[in-house]
Amino acid sequence: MALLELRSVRKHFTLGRGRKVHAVDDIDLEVRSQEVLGLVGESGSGKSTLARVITGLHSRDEGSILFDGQPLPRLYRGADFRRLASQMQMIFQDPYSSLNSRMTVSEIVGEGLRLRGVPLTQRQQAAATWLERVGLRPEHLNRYAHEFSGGQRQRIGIARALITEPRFLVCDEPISALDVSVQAQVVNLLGELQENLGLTLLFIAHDLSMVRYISDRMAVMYLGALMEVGPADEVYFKPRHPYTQLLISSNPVADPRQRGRRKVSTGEVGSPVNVPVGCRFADRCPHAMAECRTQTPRLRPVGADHKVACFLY
Amino acid sequence: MIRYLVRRVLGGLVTVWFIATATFFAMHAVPGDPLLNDKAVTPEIRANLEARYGLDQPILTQYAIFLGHMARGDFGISFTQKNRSVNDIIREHFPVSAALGVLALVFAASGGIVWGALTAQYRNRLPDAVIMFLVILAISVPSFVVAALAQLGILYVNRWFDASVLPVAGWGQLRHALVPALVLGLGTMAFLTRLMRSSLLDVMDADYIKTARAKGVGPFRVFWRHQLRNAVLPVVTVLGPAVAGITTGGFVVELVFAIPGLGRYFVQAVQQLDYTVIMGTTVFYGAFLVAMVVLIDILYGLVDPRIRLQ
Amino acid sequence: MNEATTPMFPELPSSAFAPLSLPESEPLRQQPAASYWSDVWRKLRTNRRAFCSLLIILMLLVFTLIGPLLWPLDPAQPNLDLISRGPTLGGQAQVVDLSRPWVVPQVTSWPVSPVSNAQTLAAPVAIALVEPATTQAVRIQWDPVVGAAGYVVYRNDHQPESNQDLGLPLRTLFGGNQVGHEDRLRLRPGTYWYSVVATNGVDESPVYTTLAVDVHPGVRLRDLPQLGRAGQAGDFVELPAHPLGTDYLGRDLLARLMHGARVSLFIGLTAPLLFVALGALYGGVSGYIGGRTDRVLMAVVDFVIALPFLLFMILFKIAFGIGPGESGILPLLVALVLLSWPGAARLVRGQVLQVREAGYVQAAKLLGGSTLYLVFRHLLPSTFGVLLVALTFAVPSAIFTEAFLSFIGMGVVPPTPSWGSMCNDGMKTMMSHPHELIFPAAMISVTVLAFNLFGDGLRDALDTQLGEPGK
Amino acid sequence: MDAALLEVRDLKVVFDTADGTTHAVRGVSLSVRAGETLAVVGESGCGKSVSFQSLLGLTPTPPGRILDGSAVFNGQTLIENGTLAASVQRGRDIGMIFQDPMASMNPTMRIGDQIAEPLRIHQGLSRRAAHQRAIQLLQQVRIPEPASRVRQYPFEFSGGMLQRAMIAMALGVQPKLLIADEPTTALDVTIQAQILDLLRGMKAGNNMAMVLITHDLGVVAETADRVAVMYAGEVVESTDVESAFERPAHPYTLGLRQSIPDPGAAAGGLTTIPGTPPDLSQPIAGCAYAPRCPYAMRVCAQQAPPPFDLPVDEHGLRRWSRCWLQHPKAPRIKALDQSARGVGDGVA
Repeated sequence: MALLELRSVRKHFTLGRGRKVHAVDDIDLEVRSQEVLGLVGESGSGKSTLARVITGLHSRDEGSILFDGQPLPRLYRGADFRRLASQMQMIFQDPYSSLNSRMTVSEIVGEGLRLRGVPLTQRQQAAATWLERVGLRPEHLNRYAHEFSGGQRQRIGIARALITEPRFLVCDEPISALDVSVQAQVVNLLGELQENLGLTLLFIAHDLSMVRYISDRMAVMYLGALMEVGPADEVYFKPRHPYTQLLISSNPVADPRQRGRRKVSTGEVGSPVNVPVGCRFADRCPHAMAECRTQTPRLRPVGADHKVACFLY
Repeated sequence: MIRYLVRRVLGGLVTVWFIATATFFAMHAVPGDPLLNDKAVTPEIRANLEARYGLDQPILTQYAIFLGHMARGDFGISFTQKNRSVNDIIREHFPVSAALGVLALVFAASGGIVWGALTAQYRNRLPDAVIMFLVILAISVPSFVVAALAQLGILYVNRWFDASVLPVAGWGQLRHALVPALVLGLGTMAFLTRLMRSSLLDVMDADYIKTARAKGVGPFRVFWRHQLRNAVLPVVTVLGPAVAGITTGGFVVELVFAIPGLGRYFVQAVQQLDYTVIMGTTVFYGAFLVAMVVLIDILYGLVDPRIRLQ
Repeated sequence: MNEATTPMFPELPSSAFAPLSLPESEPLRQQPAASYWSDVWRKLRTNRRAFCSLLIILMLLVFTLIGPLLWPLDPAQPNLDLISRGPTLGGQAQVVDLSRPWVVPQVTSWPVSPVSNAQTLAAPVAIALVEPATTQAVRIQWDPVVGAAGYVVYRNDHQPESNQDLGLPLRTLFGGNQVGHEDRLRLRPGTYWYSVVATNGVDESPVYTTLAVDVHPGVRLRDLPQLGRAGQAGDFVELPAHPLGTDYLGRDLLARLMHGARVSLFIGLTAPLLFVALGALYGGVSGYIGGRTDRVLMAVVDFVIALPFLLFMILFKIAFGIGPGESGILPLLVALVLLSWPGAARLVRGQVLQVREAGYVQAAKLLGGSTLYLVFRHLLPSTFGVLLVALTFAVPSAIFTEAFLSFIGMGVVPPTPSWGSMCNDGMKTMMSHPHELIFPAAMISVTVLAFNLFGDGLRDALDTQLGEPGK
Repeated sequence: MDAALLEVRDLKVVFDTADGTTHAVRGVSLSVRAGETLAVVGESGCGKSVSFQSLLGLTPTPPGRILDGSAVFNGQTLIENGTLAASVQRGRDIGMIFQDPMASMNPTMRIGDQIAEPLRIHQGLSRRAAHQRAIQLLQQVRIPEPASRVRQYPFEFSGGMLQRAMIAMALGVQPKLLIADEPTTALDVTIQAQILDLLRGMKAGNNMAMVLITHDLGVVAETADRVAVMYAGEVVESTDVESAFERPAHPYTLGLRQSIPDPGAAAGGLTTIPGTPPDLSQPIAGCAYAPRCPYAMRVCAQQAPPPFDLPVDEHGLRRWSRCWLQHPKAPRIKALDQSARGVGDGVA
């Protein structure tokens, strides 16, 4: 059952002089209850914009979003944020700018409760509990954010997001800024919490193997459009869309015996400014056909629960 | 680039209009009739002015007339000097101020770059500390004090050598201008030194400096080809405010050193409440400064390829 | 291959290979648990220059607020006896009654038979003080010289070495029977050498007589009430000290500096507070709303910044007008605020635009924080640092502006003292009495220097604070 | 096997900061042979970049300072007793490229001039010849329309193209060694593959050795011949690339390996390394990794482990590990003896 449903969601940014960034273009996507949906794409693919449109930090230009069957407003007002605070939350990429360095950990983690009028002692108690749940210690409550390492900060961010007990958590590249060994800590923590709390996760990253590892299903974006969505293992091991194939074969595999297996593309990642009609990937696609340059492919099912936006199928 | 040019020039014109308007309404807020003050206004001048500025007309008409005159570059006739037009006054005295200002700017810019480069090279060592302390000192001592002290200094030097090494005051030859220009440029020099230092320090830590050194580019060439040009760019952007600082700083220096520049004349006009001269000079200076800022913006665009080519 | 090698395994007891229990939790990177501001304060305190500057600023405030209580001299009280005096520490002065005019001693019985050749005239003898010499008057007389048609009285500040070195000719007395002189010309405490030369009416005698006179401070009887003293002629009274000397009207410089500090610091602190607050509000609103509103609001800022600052300060000062008896402080303040707010507005707008996108603000928004909450809990506190720095740098520039305007006579109206107007006064006597310029100029410089250094330190402290650990 | 091209012994670099001295590099020893690719792996702050930048005298001094150590390149002394040799001529025999191509190119200088600079310095080419050569080089790194591209400025290039231009710049003088400091970290994965491919091709064409500094094990597996694993300013394991993945001899190498998802296996747990790296401004007793090591022994907390030799690799090259577990008296750890997860039997 879909917890979140996106229908033809579009978000463009105007740069002036008639230039437009097609950050998110006609995205249809559903996130099912208690699943982890991984969202991958290169820079400029609009993953983060999509996350912000879903959480209401950006208004959307067109399309509708249903959360638990209820439509979400196009432009959020204060009351909408308040209402949805216990429904969906977000974890941010930069572990440094995502915590206010003037606040103690207790204030940061307890902020969500404070905004709902929970009294101080209860807030602190809850914050202490949550700190322990994310692997920090209650003694850290009165410390300031700058005393923590990147991984520890991300844990604090997770505690802050989960203290309102949301059902849906958007993780916007939560591990990109972290070291390898710490990435695993955070991913494990998220996976554990997801399972124990029955959370639904939208997990955004550009590290394909990590996304495959944590996700149930996986969606691939390129220049603002959705290219492929399907079960994570299927997308990873049997990619259908030429772009997904390129992405996955470009991904270096940590196994020296599989060296040289990669396909190397030519060409550059396109620009999301004023994208031409037709398939956005047509310029780089080895299988591009005439219709790819005139018509925009829609997502079409290619297997059980697997959809691709490509004329090859 | 042409787009950029046109936008800059248009923006500058609008700003000049804004300055003229602000000047007009500020002077209209002066309590009482400007022509009825105790300064001697001869009947001819009075008639002349009333005709010129239509002082009996409603304020908006006056404003329109004023703008029309300003647009034609006609600033009216002085209240205190019979039959002398403000244009004449500007024509006679501004070149003096400009010469002094240019010299001061040359001192300030060259000094700022040299001292800034020195402090950056010796970062956190003794020469840096000494120069930076002097810089803060130079920023902290009012220009009229520096001017007065410089004058005293010249006096003592002349007395010491028992000859007129440098003139204490006056105008006419280059030697008259040297010390006043130095004094005038001092604050700006200190400001530019600071800026140059921080800008160079930023650039020194930049990755492309590492790249250049890794390529085997020698230290001298690294400094000239890679550091200096990039470090000077942000300094160019503040030359506009620097020109403004030097222009208004000129008032004091001209006063102290008895230099017949427009600044000194303006201060006199202010003290005598010579309204037309005040208005005319203000608009003139405003337009001049805006022109300078626009010019420097354009210059910056020429120096920085990122702007030139977009 | 000669990388570091282990020729032999180190000998170790087997107990060394027992498992080690891991620490229960990881340690934090930094030890001190300091709040943001206490950390800034710690950094500031260890910056010696900034800390000294802070002390100087505090001392200046004490000087301004408490000084006049401890130094009760009236800054507006002129004393024509003490025009442009250098620093003195006061001391004893003798009361002199100058109400009776001094009559030059005349010798009526002396036979007058002028000598034609001045060379033959003798030097006067019995040259003596008539009364104790004070700075109010030195009265001397001498015995007449036979054949003299008159006398010339000279004064010098050293023992004359020849008749070419007699010093300042004070007076030529015509009439051989006038044998005295009263000197009231700019007397200072110290020793003077008075020389008297006889003359035949045309030429002076080559010989002279010199009297060394120790001049002591004197005070006129009629001035006593003004000084708050009482006494008779000949009494000794305690004079007020002028540790920084007096100005061209004989007013006490220290008292004027203290009262001038009130004006300068009042303008220097109030104006920045007002315009930084105004600018912060404007820039904050502009940055938070964003979009078209922001563009329009910022265009206004651009225009105001384009106004030539000092010219418009002058213009506004004229426009506001100053009524009789007003000090001109308020118009100065208003003009300063009107022209200076855009800098702070730009600064705060930039900061707000930046912080608005920071993760913690977005997170607070998602947690249901209202606009007011976001602004007061997150945005404003984050701009506080840059505002504080802007404020410390605005103070010296406001002090400068006041000084500049007062210097060109467009600032505070006399007799209200301000450091700038005092400098202006001091300029006039700079060549002869530099102390009148140097003291107020030094006050301005020290104040501005202190604020500048403090601002630098504060900025450094905030910068390193904002820099993240491990980077 | 021929002798080492670059031999670094016991290199120590410190940074003097207001809060004390940070020992960024605490004794790095490694060697690079002609023609091989050595991957230097480690997490941020482990000193991998600092080590190589200080070899070339690129560490800002102050605050950086070489404390001790020596380095010999191709028979020529780079560092002796902690002093940078004055005769070091950079850029000719050792080229270097950096992580962020946008920041590593001079923004106000034309691409062509920047590529021509080392050619003119080291090969004495004339302006015109250097310009022609720059065009050729751009062509070699597969930049389209090189003749017009040489006249452009860095901001007109994309990140991937700039990194190519950087490679052209570094390789134009045909160095014997290229130090690539995280050359693909700032790039998208498809571009990353192109750049690695290009590097591989250029390296083979020029018979050049390469040091690849990275934190990405995937990149290591793709490119490296040998691996030096760094932790807290030290090389903790030096081995061939297959052994690094299949038979790690240091718990940290194993930990890193287990921190990334296994591409072959179905969803299993990631084994994480608890904790965070030590603060290098504080003195470290014993093994720096001990507080995070699941196999730590008493000796680990007391005494820093010396390098223990391991069986040579299939090319007869030396392997070693700084871990007390390699001591004959130490207990055998199953996970280390036979890597926890089989590698090689993964994806078909």
